[in-house]
Amino acid sequence: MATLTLAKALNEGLRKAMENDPKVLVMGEDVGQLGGVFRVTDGLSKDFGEDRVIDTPLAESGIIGTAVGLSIRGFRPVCEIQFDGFVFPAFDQIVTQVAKMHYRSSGNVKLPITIRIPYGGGIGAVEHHSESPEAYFAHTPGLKVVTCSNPADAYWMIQQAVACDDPIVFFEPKRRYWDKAEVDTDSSPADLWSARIARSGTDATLITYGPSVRTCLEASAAAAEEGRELEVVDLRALSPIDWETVFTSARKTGHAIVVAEAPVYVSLAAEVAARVTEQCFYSLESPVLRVGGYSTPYPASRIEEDYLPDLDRVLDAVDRAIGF
Amino acid sequence: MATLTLAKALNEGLRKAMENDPKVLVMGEDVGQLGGVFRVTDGLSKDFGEDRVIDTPLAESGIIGTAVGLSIRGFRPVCEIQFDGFVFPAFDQIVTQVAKMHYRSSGNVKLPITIRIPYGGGIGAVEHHSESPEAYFAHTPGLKVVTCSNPADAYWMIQQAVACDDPIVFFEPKRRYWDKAEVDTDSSPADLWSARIARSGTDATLITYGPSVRTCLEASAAAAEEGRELEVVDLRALSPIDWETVFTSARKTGHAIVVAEAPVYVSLAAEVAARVTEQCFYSLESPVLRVGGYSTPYPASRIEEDYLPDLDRVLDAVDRAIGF
Amino acid sequence: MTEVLLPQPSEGPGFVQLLTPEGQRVEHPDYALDISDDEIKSLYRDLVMVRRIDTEATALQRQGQLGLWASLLGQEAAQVGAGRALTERDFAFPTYREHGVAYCKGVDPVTLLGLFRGASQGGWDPNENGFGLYTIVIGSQTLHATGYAMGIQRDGGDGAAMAFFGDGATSQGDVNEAFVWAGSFNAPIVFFCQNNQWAISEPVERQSHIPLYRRAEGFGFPGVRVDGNDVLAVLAVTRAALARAREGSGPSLVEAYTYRMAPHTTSDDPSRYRLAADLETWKLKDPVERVKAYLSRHGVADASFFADVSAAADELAAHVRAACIEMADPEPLSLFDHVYAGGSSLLDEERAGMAAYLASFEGESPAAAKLNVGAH
Amino acid sequence: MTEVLLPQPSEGPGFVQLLTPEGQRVEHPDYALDISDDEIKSLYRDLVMVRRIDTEATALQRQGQLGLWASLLGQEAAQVGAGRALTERDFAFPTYREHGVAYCKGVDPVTLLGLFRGASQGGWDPNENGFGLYTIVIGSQTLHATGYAMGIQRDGGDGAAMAFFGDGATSQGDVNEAFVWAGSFNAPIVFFCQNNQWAISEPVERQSHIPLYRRAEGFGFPGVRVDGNDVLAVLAVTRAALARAREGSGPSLVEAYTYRMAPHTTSDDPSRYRLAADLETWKLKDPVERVKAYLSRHGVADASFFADVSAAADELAAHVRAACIEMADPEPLSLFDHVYAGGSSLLDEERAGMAAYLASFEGESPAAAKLNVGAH
Ligand SMILES: Cc1ncc(C[n+]2csc(CCOP(=O)(O)OP(=O)(O)O)c2C)c(N)n1
Ligand SMILES: Cc1ncc(C[n+]2csc(CCOP(=O)(O)OP(=O)(O)O)c2C)c(N)n1
Ligand SMILES: [Mg+2]
Ligand SMILES: [Mg+2]
Repeated sequence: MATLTLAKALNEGLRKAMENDPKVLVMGEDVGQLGGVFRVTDGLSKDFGEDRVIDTPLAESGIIGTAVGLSIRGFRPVCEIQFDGFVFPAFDQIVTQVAKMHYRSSGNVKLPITIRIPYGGGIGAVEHHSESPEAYFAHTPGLKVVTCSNPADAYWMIQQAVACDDPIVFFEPKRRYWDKAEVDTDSSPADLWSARIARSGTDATLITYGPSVRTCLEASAAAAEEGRELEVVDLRALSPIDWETVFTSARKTGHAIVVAEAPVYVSLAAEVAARVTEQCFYSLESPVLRVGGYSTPYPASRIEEDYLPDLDRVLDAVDRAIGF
Repeated sequence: MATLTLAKALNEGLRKAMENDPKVLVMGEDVGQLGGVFRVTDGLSKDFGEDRVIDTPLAESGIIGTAVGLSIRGFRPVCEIQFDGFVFPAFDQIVTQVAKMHYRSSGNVKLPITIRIPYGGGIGAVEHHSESPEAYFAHTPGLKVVTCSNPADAYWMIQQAVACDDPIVFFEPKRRYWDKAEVDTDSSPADLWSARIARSGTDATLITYGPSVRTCLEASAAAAEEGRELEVVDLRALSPIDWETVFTSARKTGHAIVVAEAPVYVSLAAEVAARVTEQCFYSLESPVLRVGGYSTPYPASRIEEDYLPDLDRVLDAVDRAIGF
Repeated sequence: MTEVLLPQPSEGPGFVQLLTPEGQRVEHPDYALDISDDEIKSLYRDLVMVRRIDTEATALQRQGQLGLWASLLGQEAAQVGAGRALTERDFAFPTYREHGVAYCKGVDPVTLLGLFRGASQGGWDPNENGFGLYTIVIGSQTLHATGYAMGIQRDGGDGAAMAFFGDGATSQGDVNEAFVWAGSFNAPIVFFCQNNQWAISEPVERQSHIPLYRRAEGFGFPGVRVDGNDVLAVLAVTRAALARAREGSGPSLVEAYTYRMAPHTTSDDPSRYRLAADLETWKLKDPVERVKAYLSRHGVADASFFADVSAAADELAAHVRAACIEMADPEPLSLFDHVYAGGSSLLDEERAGMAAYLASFEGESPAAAKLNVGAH
Repeated sequence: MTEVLLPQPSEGPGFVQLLTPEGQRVEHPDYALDISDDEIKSLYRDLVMVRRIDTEATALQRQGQLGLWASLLGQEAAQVGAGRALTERDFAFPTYREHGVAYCKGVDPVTLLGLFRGASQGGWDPNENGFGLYTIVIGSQTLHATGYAMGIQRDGGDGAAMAFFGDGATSQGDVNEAFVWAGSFNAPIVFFCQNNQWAISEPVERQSHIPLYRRAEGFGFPGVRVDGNDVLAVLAVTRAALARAREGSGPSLVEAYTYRMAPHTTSDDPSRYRLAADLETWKLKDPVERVKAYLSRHGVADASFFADVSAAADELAAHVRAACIEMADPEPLSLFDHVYAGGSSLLDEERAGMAAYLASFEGESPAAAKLNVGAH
């Protein structure tokens, strides 16, 4: 047992992954001596050398494109994209190459690439540093998408992602990098593809992931003070989703609210709402509501808290659902 | 009145747009002397010259990036992306620059860029030539997204898009390029942002767009033979959507099915399903169903018809909805 | 408007040629090629075989057996020269037109045809022959090749990677990023650009006003322009570049100066954008004919040799034709195969749904099939 | 592993310098600069003003008034030299660090601070001063600049575009595509690369083993390396490049060889990746000090001149500070402003929803505010 921040838990998990398999490489901008701008790769260069922890030229398409070639040669690259807003120069390689090569090759080529992306807002940053682009990747067949919300999951999920033979986009909730928790490094981890009941409740279900899990836990704590028991489902895997856990909860409470930072329009939250409705039609007492970002570019940081889903907006939605 | 193919209607519409405004430019790969691989820009180079119809170097990020600069200088570029699968090298410029510059500049910079993308499958093509990437763009605030389904809309909508001061991604249903219809070039067009009731009906609503409109019309013709009246809503605008038309129809019939070629997971169809459910909760007699592509990369062309929504899959969904 | 399109000089200092269009051997100070007549005969054989595959595929496309074909006509020497320079240790990353390289690497042409027929997306195992999957998104494979080369550096392998791409591709960001990376990591890679003068309808002058091989200088490694219709010159130059890469001296760029004698693909109509006369000029530089001229003139090969090669080519063509026509369409449910190495609950659900749906027709064919709706 | 990182020689043939670090005027055969002492004084003034703005902004960040600041310390000469070479007809496309160029172009520094404070995303009107919006996605603006230059060609304007970018940016696909396009269309553009030796923690050798100015050759236009800490040399070289562009002779690349004396941004900790000793070396080449040395040594300026400049700088700093601190936060509902020129029904709906939601609190503050949840 150790008390770790989420960032440190990722760091420890990566270290374990590199120890376990000499084919694991870490690559990206500033991941070497600097240890990454969030220090998630801190110390790895020193311990595993520059051949396994590669400071790359400043070109995201290059990072992902060369990772494809390294994979064909038998390596397992873990690519860091420095911030969510900088994944787009690599989007072509991710969507047309990484996502399709296993299919294109009839299964002959495996691309065990992990693409780490710190994402989400709330850190007072400038433009392009607070995006939530998960929908783009979840909509892309051939990719898998996961996100952690707490140090223990961070520690285990990054190792599971690196060990997975499919390409995985691994979203890290950057505003939670400094959240601390006990991590039991000896336990055995939950299935990477399972959702987690982060809090049990009976009155309504909050379906959420990544940075919004804490927001939802805080909202449910506040709701509990007023006698309302909210269940919080932390999806963890965004593609594919562990639907059974989601449906079971939604059927139990009869009310579902999806909470995420991304603009709700054509989002992952839309998928959750659509599917929960389809599969739980007769159990729902109210339509699935969504609390998320607005359909605007991510705003200047001095108003970002108005943009992001917070405790009040979540509780407001709960009120609307239950009062429907 | 003239009988035009959809491709020719676009060509005529572009010609009109260029005649009306000397600042309108057409740019892309092979749009000049060749007239584009689908001949949508046929003859424009000859008539408007190489300065206004620009054969560009082979680089999509370059096409969109320079279009941004041309716009700042006061031009209205119409960019052709040769095929749906080749828009991704330009994705960064579209998502981080085109979509955000008006916002970033507090409204000082207008980017009246039209990005034309032939999209969708069913033409027996090789990889990357049959994609339906509209969800990526619809999810991106700052962009507007439209698609035509027939020659008359093609003729008018392209002119409206070019005249619009916001950046618009204009999807062209390539398998319908050769569909012919009468186009009244003297009439006045419908609002670009309005959906269209392509067929009236009472038993269920098919919500669709682009290449799938014809599929849905064929399905509803078949259904009519069996005494079932399906209403077909052609969305036309995908971002923003004309919700009132959609809701009115869904409330009237009580059953809604969304039909589109893109993989349904985290798609535009998900948004339609989520929102129709939210807004028409008590009017729906069955959950909104979706008929679309599967969560696989677009397959080899010899099985693409199994992948694409067709008349039978649409009717099967109608049966499931009404029989729910 | 001040835009200018300057013609690129085809020859000039550094243009490497070892066999003239007339079939005359010439020397080049930097690229001596010690080659036996038997070897030249075997190169000739490859050139003929490759051209024959191409002709057959074009015919198959016309007959509706292929959805599309991208002909290599005119580029045989560039591809056979590079393909034969590659050894088993080396790995080739092709575009969609490298049928000649595939042949030299031992890939059954029928496999390639599967893609153009629409029966697969490629599907071969790149590691079987050191020949990557066909890549249609222009330029992507150059980064894959660079990464592969970085992998060779890291696992102590002694081969090299070779990235194929066209003149048009040199404008893509990815190709230039590959140059940056290869230079930065001093990776064992050869960039092999077939400058066939055209990117669909656009002449190479739209991409660059100066010869393409010169692009390399600015990235810190050497570039060379070789007569791409001269199989000996391409072989010599590419061998040297591969040797350089393997010995740790880093990347290089080979520009094979050639001409696309066919349409871009079978869907293209070059009469809209180029003069038939140009084609005539290039016919005089035909890559196959000049080797034949050399072999004949020097009495190295006689009529029976040429007849044998021709017969072998016909035999291969017949095999290709028969195998192509027999190629079964994939099963509908195979849609779901190989999306992931580790499967996916979402796909399992979709597959089950489709299976149930298909089963519901039980013998009677769906209405869409009856109406032939949606099939174009 | 064969990877090598070669140090790049800072000087060498073609390195343009007109004022030594000691403040000595020197001549260069290609770049004669006919400049009056008054002009040099005014350049000095700009250098001091720009440095002072930077110092003030760094202080404001430390005091929590800005969320972030990207210092230009050490790059004043590169920016003032280029900024002063630009005329009103010319249009500059900056990164996020061109505060000195902004100053020369007449942009109020307070506007820039709005972005770093988090009160806006920039928000100025690029057409007001011919100064584009700050661009954070590395390299994007180089394509915008190229397109703008193509626009000048098409509307008969007589200005030029200038694209600013860093050494790290040279690895991005977009920057290389901009080179391709500028070459292809012979566009009136100057690519101005400030090689400050670092891209955050990565030395320039990670991007290229050869000097960056040489990249241009391979794209068919000239490149030149200039002492980026020498305001006179930068002015002369950039003026020449702009003149070339305006007269229709096409693009060029200027590499201003300089050094980032501050951390990458206020969030950075350079002690993790570079030696303090390097900083000392570069302090000896300080861009402001050498002009002061020249002015003093030649008796061009006396103590009162320096005192005046210093006082003016303090005054500007005071203005910047006061205006920054007073800058109001945007209204929550302004979130929805300026997403589209033509509005959107979706946004109208969302705005109305948010307005109703905010109204529901009616004076009492939401729980989130009370708990201070989510504010970091
Ligand atoms: C990213 C991308 N954009 C556009 C296309 C469409 N396209 C296919 S081939 C081609 C021209 C390629 O020219 P070149 O690189 O010279 O290769 P060649 O076909 O001459 O062998 C284009 C534009 C594509 N395949 N990928
Ligand atoms: C596409 C993209 N990737 C990554 C980043 C993060 N980032 C910001 S500045 C920077 C280094 C830039 O170096 P350089 O181009 O030399 O400019 P400098 O900061 O030295 O002025 C990086 C990697 C970014 N802004 N954009
Ligand atoms: Mg070509
Ligand atoms: Mg730098």
